[in-house]
Amino acid sequence: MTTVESAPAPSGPPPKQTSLSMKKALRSVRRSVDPVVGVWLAALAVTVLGWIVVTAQGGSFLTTANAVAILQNCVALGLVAVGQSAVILTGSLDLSVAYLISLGTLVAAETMASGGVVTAVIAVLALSVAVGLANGLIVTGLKVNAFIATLGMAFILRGWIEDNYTGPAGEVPVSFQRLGYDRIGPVPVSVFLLIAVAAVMWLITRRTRLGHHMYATGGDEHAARLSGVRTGRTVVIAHVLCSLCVGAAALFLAARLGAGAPWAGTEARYDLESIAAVVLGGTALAGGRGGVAGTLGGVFVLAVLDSVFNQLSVDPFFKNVVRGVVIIAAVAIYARPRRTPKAPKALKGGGSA
Amino acid sequence: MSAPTETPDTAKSAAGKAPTAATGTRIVRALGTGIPVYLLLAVLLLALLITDPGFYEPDSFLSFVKRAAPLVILAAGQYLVIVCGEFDLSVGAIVTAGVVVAAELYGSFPDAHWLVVTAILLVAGGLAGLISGLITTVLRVPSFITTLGMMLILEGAAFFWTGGSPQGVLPTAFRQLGRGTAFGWLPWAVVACLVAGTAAVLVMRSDFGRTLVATGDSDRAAALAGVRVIRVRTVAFILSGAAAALAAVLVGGFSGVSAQAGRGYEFEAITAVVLGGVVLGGGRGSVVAAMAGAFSLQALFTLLNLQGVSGALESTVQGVIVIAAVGLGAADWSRLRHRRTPPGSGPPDRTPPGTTHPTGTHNSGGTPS
Amino acid sequence: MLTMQGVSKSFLGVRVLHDVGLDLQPGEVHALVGENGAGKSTLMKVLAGEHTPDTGSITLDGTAHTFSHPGQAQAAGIGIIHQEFALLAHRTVAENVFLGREPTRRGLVDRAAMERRTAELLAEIDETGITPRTLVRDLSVARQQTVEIVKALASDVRVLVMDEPTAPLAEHEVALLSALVRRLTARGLGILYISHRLKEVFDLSTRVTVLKDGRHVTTVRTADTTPDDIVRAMVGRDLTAYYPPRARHDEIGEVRLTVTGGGNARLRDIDLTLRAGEVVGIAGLQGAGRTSLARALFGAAPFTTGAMTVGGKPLRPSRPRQAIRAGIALVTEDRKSEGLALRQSVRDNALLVTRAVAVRGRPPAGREVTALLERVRLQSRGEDQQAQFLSGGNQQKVVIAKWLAAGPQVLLFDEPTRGVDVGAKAAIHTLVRELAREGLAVLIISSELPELIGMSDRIHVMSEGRLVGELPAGAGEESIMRLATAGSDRAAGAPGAPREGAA
Amino acid sequence: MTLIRNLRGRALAAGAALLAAVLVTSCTSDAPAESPPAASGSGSTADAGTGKQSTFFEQAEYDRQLALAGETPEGPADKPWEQMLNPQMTDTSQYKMADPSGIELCFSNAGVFNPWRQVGLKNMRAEVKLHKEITKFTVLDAQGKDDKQISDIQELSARGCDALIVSPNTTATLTPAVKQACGKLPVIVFDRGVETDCAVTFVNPIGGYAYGAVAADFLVEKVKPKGKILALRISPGVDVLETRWSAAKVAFDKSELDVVDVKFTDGDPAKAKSIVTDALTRHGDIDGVWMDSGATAVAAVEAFEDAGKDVPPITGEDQQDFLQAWQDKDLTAIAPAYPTFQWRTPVIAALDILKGQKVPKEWKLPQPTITQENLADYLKPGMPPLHYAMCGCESMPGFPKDWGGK
Repeated sequence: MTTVESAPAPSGPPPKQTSLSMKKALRSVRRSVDPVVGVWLAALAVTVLGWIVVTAQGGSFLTTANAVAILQNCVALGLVAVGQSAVILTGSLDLSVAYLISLGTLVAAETMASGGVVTAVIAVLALSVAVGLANGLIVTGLKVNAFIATLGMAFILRGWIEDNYTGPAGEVPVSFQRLGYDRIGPVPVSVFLLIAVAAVMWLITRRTRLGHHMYATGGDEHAARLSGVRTGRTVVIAHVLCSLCVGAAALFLAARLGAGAPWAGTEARYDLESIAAVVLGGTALAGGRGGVAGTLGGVFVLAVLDSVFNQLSVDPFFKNVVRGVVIIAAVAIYARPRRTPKAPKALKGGGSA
Repeated sequence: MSAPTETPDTAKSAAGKAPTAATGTRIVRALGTGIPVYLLLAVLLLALLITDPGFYEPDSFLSFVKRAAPLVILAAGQYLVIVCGEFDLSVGAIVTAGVVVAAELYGSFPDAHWLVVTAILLVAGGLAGLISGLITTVLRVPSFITTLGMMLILEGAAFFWTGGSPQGVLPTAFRQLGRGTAFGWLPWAVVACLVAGTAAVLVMRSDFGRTLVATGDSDRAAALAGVRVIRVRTVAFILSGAAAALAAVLVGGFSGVSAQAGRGYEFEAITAVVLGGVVLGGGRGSVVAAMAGAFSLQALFTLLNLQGVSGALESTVQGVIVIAAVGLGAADWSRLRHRRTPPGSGPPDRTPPGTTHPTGTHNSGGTPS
Repeated sequence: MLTMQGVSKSFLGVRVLHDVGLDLQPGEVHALVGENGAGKSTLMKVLAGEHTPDTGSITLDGTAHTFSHPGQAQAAGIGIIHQEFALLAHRTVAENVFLGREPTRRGLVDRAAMERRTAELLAEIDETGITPRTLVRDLSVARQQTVEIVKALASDVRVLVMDEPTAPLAEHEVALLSALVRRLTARGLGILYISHRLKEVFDLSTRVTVLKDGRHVTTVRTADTTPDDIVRAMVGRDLTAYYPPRARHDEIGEVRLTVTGGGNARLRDIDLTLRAGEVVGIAGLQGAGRTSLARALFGAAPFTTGAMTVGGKPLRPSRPRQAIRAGIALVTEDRKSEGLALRQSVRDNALLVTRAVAVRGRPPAGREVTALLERVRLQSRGEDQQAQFLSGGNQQKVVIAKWLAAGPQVLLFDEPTRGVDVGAKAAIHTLVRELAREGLAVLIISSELPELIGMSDRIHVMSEGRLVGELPAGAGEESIMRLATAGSDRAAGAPGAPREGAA
Repeated sequence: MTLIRNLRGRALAAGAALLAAVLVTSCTSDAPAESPPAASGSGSTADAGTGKQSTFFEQAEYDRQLALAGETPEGPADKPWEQMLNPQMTDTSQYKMADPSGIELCFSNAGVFNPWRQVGLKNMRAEVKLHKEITKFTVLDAQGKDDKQISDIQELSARGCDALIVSPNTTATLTPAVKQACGKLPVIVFDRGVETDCAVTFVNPIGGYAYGAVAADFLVEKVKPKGKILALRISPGVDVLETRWSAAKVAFDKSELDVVDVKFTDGDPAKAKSIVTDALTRHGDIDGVWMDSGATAVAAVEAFEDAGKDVPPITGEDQQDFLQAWQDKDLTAIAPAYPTFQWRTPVIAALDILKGQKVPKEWKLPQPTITQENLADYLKPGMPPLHYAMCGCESMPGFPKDWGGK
């Protein structure tokens, strides 16, 4: 995770600088001007808190095994959330991810059972691209609101799955299952997959023209257009990128589960959870602000929470209550500075409210 | 319900001085953004008639309406929230929680009067809405997130409290509303649906309703006209929550205690509303069309079921139809605006301030006119 | 280097530009002045490629251009600084400057280069207060404007068009801008400078071109002319414009609203009295605080100091609802986003206020609304037509009707006839006067001096958030201009002698 | 467009490179040696009549279960959760603890997403309370997420539990994780199986085939030939439910009954009720209802009542509300059970194993059926509607309060 942690924050000064001047850091946290710093500090806080509580309960929290478990639990949601942040940054949204995951695992497992691993990987990624393109084109071309467009796509995929699969299907060869189970030293390989994908996405969003245009489109579509940005195309590509990440998540889950499962994506509510993670990471739902680094922070917070709950074996129903509260509270904090907007009326900066 | 004569606009165009407007155009205008859904509904109902001639025998048709009632009520509530530019994802959870809590209440007070329990549920639903509303309006949390959180909280809390399975049985008296019939032929659910529907129409005709839509259209203009934007939006959430609670009473009544009574209702309700030509982001669309959207969905399900289509393809068809309907609407809309907008005066505000809608930049699409 | 010849443009047969010509030399600031509706912005938009001219040619460095969209004009080297910036609040300066043109190395955006180049550009114009990494939202409006300018420079423009650049700026910022403009011309840019503020015009420009009613009046070297001549050229119109007769003395009734020592962030020691039956005009340049005054009276951006009475009772509204209850109404400047719910019907808009605030018990019945709409002479395809499909004039009539429905005592108009066609203008003027006759106290803010002079029984002139002078009915435009354009130095501050005005 | 291509290219390249890297650089592997057998299968389940046979159907297992159903179990007759059907005992001395007091027992639960599992978990906790030697009992809940349960199992097996009980969320997908755990500590699998026999014992009742067959045979017996049968299933692809249906299908295909509809209810009573109502309009009448589980039985019964028709022979489950309705409405019904008392057995098994006593390799529990004759024995008044009668919990401390009864 450290690689990501030390990455410059999407907006405002990178953590290094804030740590230079403590005062500034404090202020930036209090006003949470920079959610990325905020969310990682929150992650830290949750970890410390969890450690204290668990230790008080006589458990041991900061064990390697547990740390590994936490990282491991980040992977699937992390991959999806990273993709989700791409679309949300661009001012769009993708509710079809959950079913795309399910379908992805099935396709992967079945193709691997018949064809080879490589074929399967390509097949899944191709599927993802297709779905992403469809989403993007429906949103930009047909001007269907992204919420409905992707929800509709979700229904379509669901029908496809239920019509063609009656349960766990396919078989993942051991060679590929290594992606799900192997560890390099203590760190699961899949974590590297997450880091890699996140890094690529971070590179795209922060370091390519496309990425700049994504922020612009999400921030203020009109201004972006005036500056010669091809907003429509940007949205489409964002959707494709998102689906690709989801495809990666599907491949990982396939490797982990050793087979495709029709409920791999839906049981875990990856659609809403990923959005929650993204927003928890300080990315504005309206787009234009935030980024991958924050999203990973959000995912990490959720994973740590889960782990703490595990350690204290908290009632699963109670977990949801806490998660709900956490999400709302976090966004409420991010929303606070916006109540005294610093930007004059001339600027319609993308905001979450 | 879906008869054009019930849309608020008709009354107005009648009262309003539109000497040039022919009756045809007037009706079209009255139907407003709903036209596609009314056509869709008509087609589906016709298809049902063809598939199953017996469908229109009173009791089987009434049982159809009775089955649609919860979704219709949910759609009406959801409409109020959407039309003022917000979302309510928590309705499904409210339904589930409602049923579970009702059973739990009866577990502790077996002989509580059904009116009391129903009232408690409605109040509780309203309270959930109030909280969502305040968090959204006062704390400026996007309603998508607020209600998503509320969804998790409610489900979690309800089951946490009941240890996963409610202890009581829903007595017949309580279940009458969802299950029983008046005068032996008219299901109470249908009555409830009619009452709720009428109430919704009246609300939308009232000053509150009008200011609500105006708020969704442009909350700055509304605020400068003296509208208490925060209060209006919050009330919308309260009503949505109460509607969900009523739906819970019907669902619980219809099919008894279940741990997943409300599963998926939030998306079905939103789909229904959007199907009714209501713009996500607010300011446009009629509540009657929204309820017609709910009927269309239910009709669709029934049709697919009668056709013997496996539950599988059901959702595919649903997805395609929704996208198509909304896409069609969007297309009409942009064409129309090109033709009618006078030069100089650009298109209306791109993103109404205060729109918590995830994709504000796209929300000019999605309404035929 | 730039020449525009015989440019004409009309919308729906309404001619807004009658073969206007103008040329621009490198290193020159060419001021373009004229009243609202004189055609300045249209001409600018033609140059920017946002409108295509019906006739006429644009030649840049000898090559003729016909721009069909802004990109082409930009590519040709023409940059525009709009009044509303196209900046992303949450992105850095560098990112904004290079938006859409990010430099790349091996497929990746070359931040270093981007920031270096931005720094260079900022240095070139001696802008020290901005670093390439600052977030735009953390900059003052003036600095944001500088970013816009740098953005234009980055796509190395030859011609820079600035539309009312000082409008959003405070006085001390204006000085900075002027300095910047000079530096730009020193680099050989040609600048087309549109402004109301004659002071700036005379400070900066080498030549002035005056437009009036879409026609080219004159182009003179600034050195050879005086503010008075320019004002006369801008104003000297055929005096056909009709304004209803002013109030007779006996028509002016009791005091309806008073402010003493009113002030807030934008306003300072405002003393104002509005009487029944009287139309009071507020003159001033953009950014002088006229709108702030109206909003303060209406409680939208309330006074923080001073006392205020409405209808004799002390009340300093802190929310519009209070003001509305007390009988104050505000017809805002920005009709589209503040005046109307565009996608609602005419009727719903007309009823909005009375529905939101129970002013006199029940809101008016349908018949009364219809009567109201007839009274404001609304032309629409029925009351259920969407407001967005009405013409500007009719939209404004709906807004007025909306307030009349609430039966106000004090009517505040902010630019009542902006973007309104001539016919509707007259209707609105007559209506305003009628309302005054019926005993309403009326306050009018307008950038169009003739309108102001024609309508007002008294005129206050505003500058930098103060009421700097009061002029009697029929005050001359020059005297108003002098007061208004005086800016910080009070040299020309003395009210000029009332002379027979345009009315 | 080139932009798109470039990006896609980059992403693919990155992905491929990454995978390559993974396969090469991996040092340690937790992955089991050989790959699990495929559970591959696809195809629509709702064609005309009973549709084509489920891909889960195994003739051998089918025959075995029906045979078992006839057997008389060994063990105390009053404690069915300790009974076993022709067991092949296996030695567990390797797991014998030096001092079998202060045992830490761990349980990876698929979730508590339905009442059956909730009752079951209560049974298990109660059972744990009965044994003083169990000092710590850790439950990790996977909330229905296969991925999480895999991690849970890994976490638990790394935690120093003395024995691990697993109730898998999905058969195929949990196999690798269970294999891992087997290497580290004694594993007891129950309810759903996994595709490996590495667990010390696999506790489960006779199984789905017997369940489905009992219900189907009842209808074959009660409904007149050519009678119209409506089959209501929860959802496709759930193995324990697939077996129930495929067994029933075999029975129906042999009989002269006419299965007019096979529908999925998602376990949602409202949907079930609608389906039945529609079926009534469509087929005029329904002469028998087969269900693969009881969750929606009452709703089905009500559908008939609301349509003003007599309730035909119907099969349900041992869920309280159904039994209640059965008695009150005097239905012609049968309730095969997938008993929740099986949640007690794994704890008992674990203790036996840690004491080094022999346990059956596959601990087959009896699977009693509730019929008109013994209905009264199982119907306990005052229990909550979603309670499962065959919990074997009546005599446990805290009953009925802990189970939500009065």
